[in-house]
Amino acid sequence: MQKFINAPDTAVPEYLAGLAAAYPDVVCFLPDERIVTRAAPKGRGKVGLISGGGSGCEPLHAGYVGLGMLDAACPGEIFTSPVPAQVMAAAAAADHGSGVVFIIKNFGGEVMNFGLAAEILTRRGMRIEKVLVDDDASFPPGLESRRRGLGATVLVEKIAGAAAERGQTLDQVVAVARRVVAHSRTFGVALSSCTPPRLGRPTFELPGGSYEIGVGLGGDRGQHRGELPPAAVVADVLLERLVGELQVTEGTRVIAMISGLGSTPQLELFGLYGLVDERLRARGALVERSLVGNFLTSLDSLGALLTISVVDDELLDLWDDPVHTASLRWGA
Amino acid sequence: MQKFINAPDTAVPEYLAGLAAAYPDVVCFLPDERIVTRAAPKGRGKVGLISGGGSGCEPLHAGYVGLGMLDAACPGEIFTSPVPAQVMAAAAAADHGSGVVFIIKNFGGEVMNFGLAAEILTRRGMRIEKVLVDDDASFPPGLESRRRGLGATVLVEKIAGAAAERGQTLDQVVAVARRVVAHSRTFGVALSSCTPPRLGRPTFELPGGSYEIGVGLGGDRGQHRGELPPAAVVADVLLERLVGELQVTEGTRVIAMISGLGSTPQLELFGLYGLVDERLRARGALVERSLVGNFLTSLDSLGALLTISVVDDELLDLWDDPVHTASLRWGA
Amino acid sequence: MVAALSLNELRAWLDHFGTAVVSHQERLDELDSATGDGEHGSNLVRGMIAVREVLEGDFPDARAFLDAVGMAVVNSVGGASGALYGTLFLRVSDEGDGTAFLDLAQLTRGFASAAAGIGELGRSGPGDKTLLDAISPAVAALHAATAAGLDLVEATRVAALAAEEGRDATAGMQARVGRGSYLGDRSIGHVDAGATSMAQLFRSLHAVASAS
Amino acid sequence: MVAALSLNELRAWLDHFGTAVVSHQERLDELDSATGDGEHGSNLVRGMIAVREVLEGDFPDARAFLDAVGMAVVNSVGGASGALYGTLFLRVSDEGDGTAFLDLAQLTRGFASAAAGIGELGRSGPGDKTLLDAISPAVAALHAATAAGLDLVEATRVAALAAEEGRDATAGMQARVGRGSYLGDRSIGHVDAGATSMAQLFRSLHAVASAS
Ligand SMILES: Nc1ncnc2c1ncn2[C@@H]1O[C@H](COP(=O)(O)OP(=O)(O)O)[C@@H](O)[C@H]1O
Ligand SMILES: Nc1ncnc2c1ncn2[C@@H]1O[C@H](COP(=O)(O)OP(=O)(O)O)[C@@H](O)[C@H]1O
Ligand SMILES: [Mg+2]
Ligand SMILES: [Mg+2]
Ligand SMILES: [Mg+2]
Ligand SMILES: [Mg+2]
Repeated sequence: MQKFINAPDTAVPEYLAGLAAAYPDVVCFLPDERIVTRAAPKGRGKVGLISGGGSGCEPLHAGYVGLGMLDAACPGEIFTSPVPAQVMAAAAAADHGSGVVFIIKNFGGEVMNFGLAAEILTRRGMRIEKVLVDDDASFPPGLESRRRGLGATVLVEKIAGAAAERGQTLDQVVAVARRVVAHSRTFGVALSSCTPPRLGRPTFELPGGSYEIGVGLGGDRGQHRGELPPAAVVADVLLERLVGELQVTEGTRVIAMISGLGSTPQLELFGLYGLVDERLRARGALVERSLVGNFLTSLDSLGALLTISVVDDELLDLWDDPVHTASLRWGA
Repeated sequence: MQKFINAPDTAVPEYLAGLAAAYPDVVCFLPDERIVTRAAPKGRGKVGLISGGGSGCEPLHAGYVGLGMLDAACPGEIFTSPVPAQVMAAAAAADHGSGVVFIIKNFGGEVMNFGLAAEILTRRGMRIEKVLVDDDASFPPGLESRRRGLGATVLVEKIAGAAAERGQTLDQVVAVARRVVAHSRTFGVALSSCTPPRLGRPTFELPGGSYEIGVGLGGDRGQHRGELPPAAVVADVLLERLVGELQVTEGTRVIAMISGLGSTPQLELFGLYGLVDERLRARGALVERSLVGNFLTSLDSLGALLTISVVDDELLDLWDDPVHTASLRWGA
Repeated sequence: MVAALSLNELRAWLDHFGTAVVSHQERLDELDSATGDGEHGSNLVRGMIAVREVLEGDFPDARAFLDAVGMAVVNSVGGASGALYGTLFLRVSDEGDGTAFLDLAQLTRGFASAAAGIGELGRSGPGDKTLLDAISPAVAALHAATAAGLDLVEATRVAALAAEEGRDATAGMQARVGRGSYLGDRSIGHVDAGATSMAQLFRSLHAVASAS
Repeated sequence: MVAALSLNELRAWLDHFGTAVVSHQERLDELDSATGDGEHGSNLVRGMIAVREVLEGDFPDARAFLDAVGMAVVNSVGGASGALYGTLFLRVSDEGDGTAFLDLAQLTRGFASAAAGIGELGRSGPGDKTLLDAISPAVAALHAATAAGLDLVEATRVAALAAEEGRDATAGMQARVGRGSYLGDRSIGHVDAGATSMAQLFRSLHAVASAS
């Protein structure tokens, strides 16, 4: 197996230790609790924000802990959601007396484990609100319950993080987070699966020249498989559902994000972005901000997720607020 | 071939167009000259900085054009250095009347093509200084001429870029750039080759369980091949030459950078960083700053380059100056 | 004719299951990789290592023991199966309040409550191609066995068989919840990983009951 | 007996070379991938497309024509070979000042100057496993042919053969410059890509000389 690891069992804690060593002014790693917290936590009064999920999707979520985004993250084993004890430890670290928002991607394991933790903590008197992210547009209306939480997670963490940093209340932070979820959609394609360290081989085989359409994270297959077309057609495929569901037309203001799935060269990601941008502008959309890079991934999977989020002045203003995390930084 | 491209011939210009579309406030792409320039060029008096090299090594160099780093970049075809006409166009865009620094990685093609351009422009009266980056520690003293320009390039562009932004003179900028080169070394290993779009297959085959030791960019093989050991041993291999040549001992202050070669998951890069950091500290070194991510790559190669640079107050201060490019941003 | 499983036999049950999970880890990962993310076996192994520690402890009653097992599973496995298997043991534990054993009636009620709890937490039902498709028929078999007056050994035998039939039947199903549901009809043709481990849980129960 | 190559024959030379490069692109890429980065053929094809445009133009003398070819190569190929092949044509062009042809003496001087220019720019010498190992023996053969009083057709024949022998000999060499030098002794056993294209340049020269 072609990997820089010591052993499958130690890969996640060693990653987290390395993250904290590389960005000591940004994050701390608490090995016993298996959580990542801010190196300079905010004082009393700030609404707390936490998120977590299977590891292997880096920089989700530990890479987004810091000023203007998350207060703490609870990373699970590779592609396995965290356990309630971790979620509870992260919530405790994030609680500054004004309540904690759980940003939960709509994967069964996450919903259940964060749900169990929320139930226990609420009984103990902590104010917790759950924000479910389900921006996956690969399931049509009617199958909403299967929509995974994908790229919108990054946008929600950034925008709700800014609102919390400004001192907004729990209800306000939750409201803005839900607004981002409601107005965001993601569609993904993959050119390969990935190799989880324990499995030691790709989770599935994809014949050369074909691609998986409608993928999520974790080396999932897509809903169907097609012959890999030129990038221009891939851009059409990525956009089709998004512009339809979000009703992107003349004058619609959007943030556009392309995230590679871990192994996609930047050359290709930016090439794809250029084609997407061209098409959005051709529809009259106003692309206000954009991000291209590895923002949520599946280990060494080749592929890309396109996220479109419809925004207004308030959301853009929150977007532009300073952020200082390991993986997203501006204005600070 | 599993790639998001329209055609091998259009991959580079489409990447550059996408980069400019994604970061319109940072860079412009001039398709006829095939160069990337700052969207907000600095006014008269600033020393200009340019660099360029084969594409496929993104974010080198177009991703480092912007405030506090390069004034312009001239990207060649994939793994092929730019042609003199591109270099000359980039130099013209970067020239604000105080001379232009060419940051040249020690690859034959780059040295020759930048050299030809410098000769022509110097004859025409432009003040040009060439800074050769040859930080590759995989060749022992005696074979210095073969040392490739690797990770130090990013550090030189950042630190010399800050000096130029502060208004330092050509001589000062060149001196600080050469100082960074002299005190930086890089060592790289690869777990796979990469697939250039035109070739359509990996440049070489590497049997599972083995790795190339002492690699550069461009899908080069290393100097030898070994059995892939656990990450802790890889960390030792990466560090061995660097700490020796740079004489890293008790109290040595360093910047440490680990760059993936394009396809390496962040989980592994940070894991590797943690092991490197531990070893540096065990030697008594003071790791003042660090970077972990994809800073110079070889398309979809699995691998990592470790760069260590010995620094002092002046260099750190320049390092911390604001930078705003597509791929490196802080303080702005 | 054995009437109930003592606390030590319940320990033996989890020990047997743990050994089976460890030896089938790769197979479970393989099954999970066909329709999911390839780590169901690894997840359960992590859980069983945590449970092994619990097996060393002393407990006042079956409830405390199974509650500890449930919490160990919940806080070590993660993923969907961690919450669901944890729920299973917590629900079964309710039947052991103040008793040092579980008889057929208690086990039947416990597993029925567990199946209900799994369905609630997972928002899933029979036919969704999950571990519910193994536990549900096992519960039905336990009810039928009780009605027919079978003893614990026989009852757990038919329960294990029913769970295994349910497991095999998942091959023909299209996943409607969990990671398999992302595949559309491409999930058909693969046996569900969670149903496979769940069938093993009943097979282990029967093995321990027979040996007692 | 043909005494010199006219401007049209020089055009035919580059046309012949261009066609050969296009048809051997994959082979040259393959050779380059054994010790380098696998794009020497693609690089030269890009150059030959640029040169094709030059072939359409009118030029006052051989110098202007070959100068234009050199600049087209320099500004389209990139990499090491772009600068080196460009240098070759620029150096040969020096011999065509004010003349509409190049005779054997001019070609011999031109290629000798080219080999020297390549060595200077590339800081390389014979035996370094580069295109120099094809052009250097070709230059030596041209000198010997001149001394022996051979005509242009025969002289280019022995030059092409010498270049091909030089090309084949690179297989046994360890690269000391260029990307191949990163491999240490692992570069031994592979024919150099640049030497292969360079041998073709002389083979094309002979083909055009014979046909004239
Ligand atoms: N919502 C659900 N209801 C019931 N069982 C489920 C549900 N989601 C998943 N499962 C079961 O869990 C198994 C997968 O477990 P595991 O691989 O450990 O977790 P994850 O799916 O989070 O990776 C599936 O094979 C299925 O039997
Ligand atoms: N320093 C040098 N001197 C002479 N020839 C060289 C030198 N470096 C490279 N070459 C020649 O160039 C060829 C490679 O050309 P090409 O692949 O187009 O450029 P690059 O090596 O920059 O990728 C080599 O096979 C070799 O013959
Ligand atoms: Mg999982
Ligand atoms: Mg090259
Ligand atoms: Mg799974
Ligand atoms: Mg080459």
